[in-house]
Amino acid sequence: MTGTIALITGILLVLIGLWGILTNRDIIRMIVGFSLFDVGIHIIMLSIGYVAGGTAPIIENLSDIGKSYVDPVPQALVLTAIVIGLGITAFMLTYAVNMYEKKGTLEIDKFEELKW
Amino acid sequence: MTDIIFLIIALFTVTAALYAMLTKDRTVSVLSAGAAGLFASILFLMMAAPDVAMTEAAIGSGLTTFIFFFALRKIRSSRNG
Amino acid sequence: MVKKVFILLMIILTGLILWSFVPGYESRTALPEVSAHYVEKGPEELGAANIVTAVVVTYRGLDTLGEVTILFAASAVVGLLIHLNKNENKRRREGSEILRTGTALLFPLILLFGIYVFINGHLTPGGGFQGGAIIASAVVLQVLAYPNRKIGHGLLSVIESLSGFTYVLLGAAGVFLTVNGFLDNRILPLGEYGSLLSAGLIPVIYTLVGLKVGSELSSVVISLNGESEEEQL
Amino acid sequence: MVDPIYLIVIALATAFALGLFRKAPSLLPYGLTLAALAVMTVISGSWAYGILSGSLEGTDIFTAGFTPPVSINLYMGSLEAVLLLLVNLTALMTALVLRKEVKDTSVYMLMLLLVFVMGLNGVIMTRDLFNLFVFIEIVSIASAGLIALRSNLEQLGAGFKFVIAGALTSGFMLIGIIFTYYTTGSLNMDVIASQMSPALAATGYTGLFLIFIGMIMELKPFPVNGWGLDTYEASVPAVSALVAAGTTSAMFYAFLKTSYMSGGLFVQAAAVIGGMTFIGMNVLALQQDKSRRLLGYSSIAQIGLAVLAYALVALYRIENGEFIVFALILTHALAKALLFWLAGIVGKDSIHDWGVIKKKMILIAPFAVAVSALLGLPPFPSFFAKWDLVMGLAARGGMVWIILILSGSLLEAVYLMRWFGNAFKDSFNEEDTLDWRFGTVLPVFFNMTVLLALGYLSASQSSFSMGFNWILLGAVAVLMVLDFLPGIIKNLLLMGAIGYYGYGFVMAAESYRSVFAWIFALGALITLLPGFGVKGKRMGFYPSAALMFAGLIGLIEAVDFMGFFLSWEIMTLGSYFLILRGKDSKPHALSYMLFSLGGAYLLMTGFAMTYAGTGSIALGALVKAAIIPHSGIIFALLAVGFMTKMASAGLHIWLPGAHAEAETDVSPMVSGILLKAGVFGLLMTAISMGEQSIGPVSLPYVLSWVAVITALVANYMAAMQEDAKRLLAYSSIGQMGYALFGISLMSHLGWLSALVISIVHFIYKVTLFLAIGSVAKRTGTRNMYQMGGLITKMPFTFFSVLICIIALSGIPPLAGFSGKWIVYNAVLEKRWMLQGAVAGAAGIIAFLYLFRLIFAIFLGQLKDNHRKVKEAPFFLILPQALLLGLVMFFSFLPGSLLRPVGEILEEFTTAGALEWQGNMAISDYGYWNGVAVMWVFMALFAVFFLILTINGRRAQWIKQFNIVFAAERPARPETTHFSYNFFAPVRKALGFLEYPFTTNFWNRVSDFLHAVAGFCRRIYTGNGQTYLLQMVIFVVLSYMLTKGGF
Repeated sequence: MTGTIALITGILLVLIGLWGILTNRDIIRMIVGFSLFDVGIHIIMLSIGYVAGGTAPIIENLSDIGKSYVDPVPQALVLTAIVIGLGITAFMLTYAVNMYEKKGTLEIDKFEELKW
Repeated sequence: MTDIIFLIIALFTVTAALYAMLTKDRTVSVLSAGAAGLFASILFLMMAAPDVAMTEAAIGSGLTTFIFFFALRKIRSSRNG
Repeated sequence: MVKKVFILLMIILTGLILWSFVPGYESRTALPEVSAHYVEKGPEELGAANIVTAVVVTYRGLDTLGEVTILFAASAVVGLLIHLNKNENKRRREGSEILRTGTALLFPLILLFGIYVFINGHLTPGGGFQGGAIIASAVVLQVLAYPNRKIGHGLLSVIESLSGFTYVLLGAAGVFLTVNGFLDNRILPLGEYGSLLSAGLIPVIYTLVGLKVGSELSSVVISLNGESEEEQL
Repeated sequence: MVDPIYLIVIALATAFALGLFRKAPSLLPYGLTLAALAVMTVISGSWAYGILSGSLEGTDIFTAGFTPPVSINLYMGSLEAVLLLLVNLTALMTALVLRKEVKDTSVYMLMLLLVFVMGLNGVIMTRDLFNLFVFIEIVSIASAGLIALRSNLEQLGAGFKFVIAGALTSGFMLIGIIFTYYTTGSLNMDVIASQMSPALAATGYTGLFLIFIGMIMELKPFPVNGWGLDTYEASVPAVSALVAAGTTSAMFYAFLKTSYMSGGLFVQAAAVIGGMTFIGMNVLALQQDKSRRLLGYSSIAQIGLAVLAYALVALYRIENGEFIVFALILTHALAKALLFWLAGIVGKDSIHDWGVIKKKMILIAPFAVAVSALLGLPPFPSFFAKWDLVMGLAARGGMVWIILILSGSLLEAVYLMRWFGNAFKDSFNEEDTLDWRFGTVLPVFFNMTVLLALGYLSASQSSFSMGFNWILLGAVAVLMVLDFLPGIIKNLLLMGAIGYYGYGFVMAAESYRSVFAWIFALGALITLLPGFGVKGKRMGFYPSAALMFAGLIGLIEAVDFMGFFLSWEIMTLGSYFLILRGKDSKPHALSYMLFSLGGAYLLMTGFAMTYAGTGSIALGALVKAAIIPHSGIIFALLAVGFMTKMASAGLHIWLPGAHAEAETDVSPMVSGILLKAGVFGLLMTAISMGEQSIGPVSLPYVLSWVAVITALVANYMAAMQEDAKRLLAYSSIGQMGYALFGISLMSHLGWLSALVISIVHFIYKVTLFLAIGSVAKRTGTRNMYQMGGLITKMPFTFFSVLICIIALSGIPPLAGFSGKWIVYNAVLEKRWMLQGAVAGAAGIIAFLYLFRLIFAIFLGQLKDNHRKVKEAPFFLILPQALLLGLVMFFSFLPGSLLRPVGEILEEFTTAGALEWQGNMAISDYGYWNGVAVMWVFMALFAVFFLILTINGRRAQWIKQFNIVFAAERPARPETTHFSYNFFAPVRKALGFLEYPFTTNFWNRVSDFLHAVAGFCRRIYTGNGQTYLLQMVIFVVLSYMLTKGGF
């Protein structure tokens, strides 16, 4: 049950993030949308690795080998994904700051210098 | 029982995320997104993923929010200057 | 308005795509083969109690190297844009007395905590990335408290470069010392299971990652705060 | 061998270490970066060499001391090695180009460059899904950083759009990866591929779909690629080069890997998306005049083509698929990087400002090579790839796709050739400068060399046998290298080469081929003679001429479709460059190229269908093709293709301008010689396939009407011209109409007439173009009403024109008559009286223009400003003299021409063949004794000459200005010239013939396409958010269409 709830929560967060990305003209809030989108994906990923009744894959004694653990792989992937997400967010924000300094606005539809 | 707590926190997460997208105020939006990240990290903890929970709390929710604020501050200061 | 309804429709349809996965989903009861291998053989093979760390640092070490690279690239982009758009600094209001005193007290403590987190990554939850982020938040405090103090990239950049360089070299050492052993942690003895100095190269790598991530994130924060890169810490 | 993992180690270690050199002089980190990239190039190069030469085998690279799937593994195989070499080499070259930027960007740019390259290496090698995702993110961040190298508003905007689009894409992909992990329990692509089954594909559909759509969106499919176009346009050109060559190639390979992983689950969708992208981008590019954005359009289109090719290869199980796909990818990468670097050297964004490239004439060569390679012209790998693909598709019934690929290619030719023409012809501002440095120039020429070398290699790899003589292309290459020599020396070399090779070639040619072999070889030598009179280096002329003649010779030598088509394209390319050299020839050269390519694609389709029906690509298969299904369509395709070259009515609008505006000695080449290639091809088709029909419509019958209409209208148009060279050009169209008519008669006499007309038209048209060309050169005008009385100044030229027009008008006694005589015999035999009547009418009109030619130019009053005009230079007269000798020979002994040619044709049909009694030809309807006619004519001539001379004594000489003008001087003095609007009365009667039906039709086609492009490209609003929405819609629609619901 926990897994399913998490999966649905993740999907909802992805959709909410998508909604934010597609409807906010403000670049900062679009970026917020992206970070929610990311969080949603992370939750989905973890729900995939969840094993009902499993414990965290930290084996303090070698004698504990063989107990039920949750899948460590998705956790490792999420760990990576979170850090990548941070990198991308920082990156986008730097761009946003520089765009603001050049143009004095943060509305996405004002940045149409290049088209067609 | 844990399922119910889990469900409640999941609801909190979704609500915080929704609020982040619906509010008009940038700052509030960034803060609610951070809150959503924090709730998510509780979910992670409950899903037996302490490593991820810690990362999400420190990076996904904490540092990201900081960076948002620094960026906002810089934007504000360049508007004033 | 029409546009928003249309977007909503698209998002619902996207939701339907994702939803198609839900009915077939059930929480696993057993681990996939590879994960089972990690959980059952991991402790003996790599000597790390925290299997997630074992996966992150060694089994999927290439991912982690890539991850470090992404942060590195992001901070290089931040550095590039700051470098290209140097503008004069405006004086900012100093942080309050409480904040400054608090920072003076907390700064070393947070630093220490960060170091603790990444050194123990192979034993307890946490590791290089989390520790690095914690160190960076110490720098955030510092910046908040003394917004006009010039904290430069000089030292940070040296730490970052050296730790990154060493990380890659240690990884490559595996290719020299063992067969196909890029990023193999077993080029150092595995040590006593569960102790600080165990799991071969893992604590070393996590320390390097922690230092690198910490310095990178710090310089991103400092860059965004608008300081130039000329001054040193 | 060095472990490939060092590619990643070296790039990363250097990138990380660069941080230490922040304060050091910029040369140090720059040198380190170059060294790292060089080492990486060497490593990947040695692997590529080792694997391709067979001394090494593809190898797995394990990490962490474990074997997969426990740890991540990479793979180094032949494809990987080649792509890695490509990427690392391009990066090294790009680093050279970026030398100037190092100072402003501190070490950051170098760090990003290294990280970028490392990411690309990883994308190519990795076999792990999530690892692929990580590397894609690295590439995406690093390239987004490099986009903002100058940090201006355009770059920031473009970079931001790029990042958000990338984030959305990778988000979808990540969800797909984790779903796939759930269903398969693995992240290793090989493991997943080995497990893949229909059942698994069904349960894991969503995951696999999301990975597919994510990878496809990395390739910037139409229409969700506005962000990609922006980045190509905004970035520093060197960065765009690396993105276009490196990122797209690596991402494409990653796409292939994931596609194999899912067992080809989405190839149909890939085919549709690829085809849509190829066509869509090429249409939209029509309206684009910013060079780098144009290159962006073209890049995306080419990747679309590669995706399409991959999908078709999989769907239709086409052989040699790997070659097809990777030849396309490699050619594109090399050519596109070259063009972007060139854009950096030129430094102008608008394609109308590219004339400045002529400041360094030598840059035209790489430009031409790159454009030709992109268009899939020979000898580049893309040519062989397209050929193999089209043949394969035809054999498996993929006609729709052939049409799509070829029409897309034609559209691409429109804008690329237009751009090239602009650069070559447009004037430029002397103050503009080129970024001419070692670092910027070396990469351009390096890639050019690689492209040429690959062309040679891929020809030997092509699965179809090669009926082409590479010696001739070798000569072209030698002339290109020796282009710095004086023109006279190059001319000697080329003539020597053609003479030497041509002798054996003409001797070896059999049957009707020998007729054309004579025309081509002799024509080449004769038309090259005037070149001795041109001083200076004449850069580019001789390689182009050599290219054209190589193609012509190759046509004759070809034994299979491949050799024929290859020669055809080479000939077209060479003649295009020649025509482009003319002063005002820009638009005409473009339309020439487009019609030629269009025609060539029809030929290709026809050949492909023949191959499909007969299973053979030998030219002889055309005979077998006569009895397969769709033989009528094959005949029609080939006929229209060849008729494009012959400029038959409806397909002729390129000719008048192209032939009239060409240089004095180029006009005879293209008019006198080149047109015969079309006759040759059509004759071959007609002889091989015989009478064909589509449904109840007999194709020769249709052709005959097209032919006589061509003759009639073209002759009329010729009569109405004021420009003497245009007159000759129209006259050529008319003559080719006769040749077409002869072929369409499908009889011995008909074909004989076509051959004879080809021969005599070659002789007369070369002579006339040389004569009129020298008049135009001496008087400085081509308008006939500005000439007059030149008989005294240019007597030899007058004589040569006189002889030619007598011959050309087809009246006795000269050789031109023999052609006409045979035609009418053949008409009588076929009972096509109506067509014969129209052809006769056309012949009468021909008198009008021929008469005018001699009258307006040479008779009448000499113009004041022509008093100092001299006779044509020796090297223009010499070839005329030679040809006139030939005319006289054939005229006195018509049998010497008709007999052997007729005998050749008896191999195919003897019905209605001429019989010979001494010098007398006897047909079923009469006889003709050329020698007797000649003597009679001479006698009559002598009689009239005497009478006139005697009477001439009584003629009164008046002074030139013994004319009294009344009242005022007219506003347009030329209207009073006696030869201005010479045939005004005729015009009153037949003016409707001048209405430009054809021109208007083709203009409408062009306007329509441009309007479509102008309208459709509005989807690229420039708004990043709109782009994201388009991407979401794209994902949703693709899902619905591939799965058929949710």
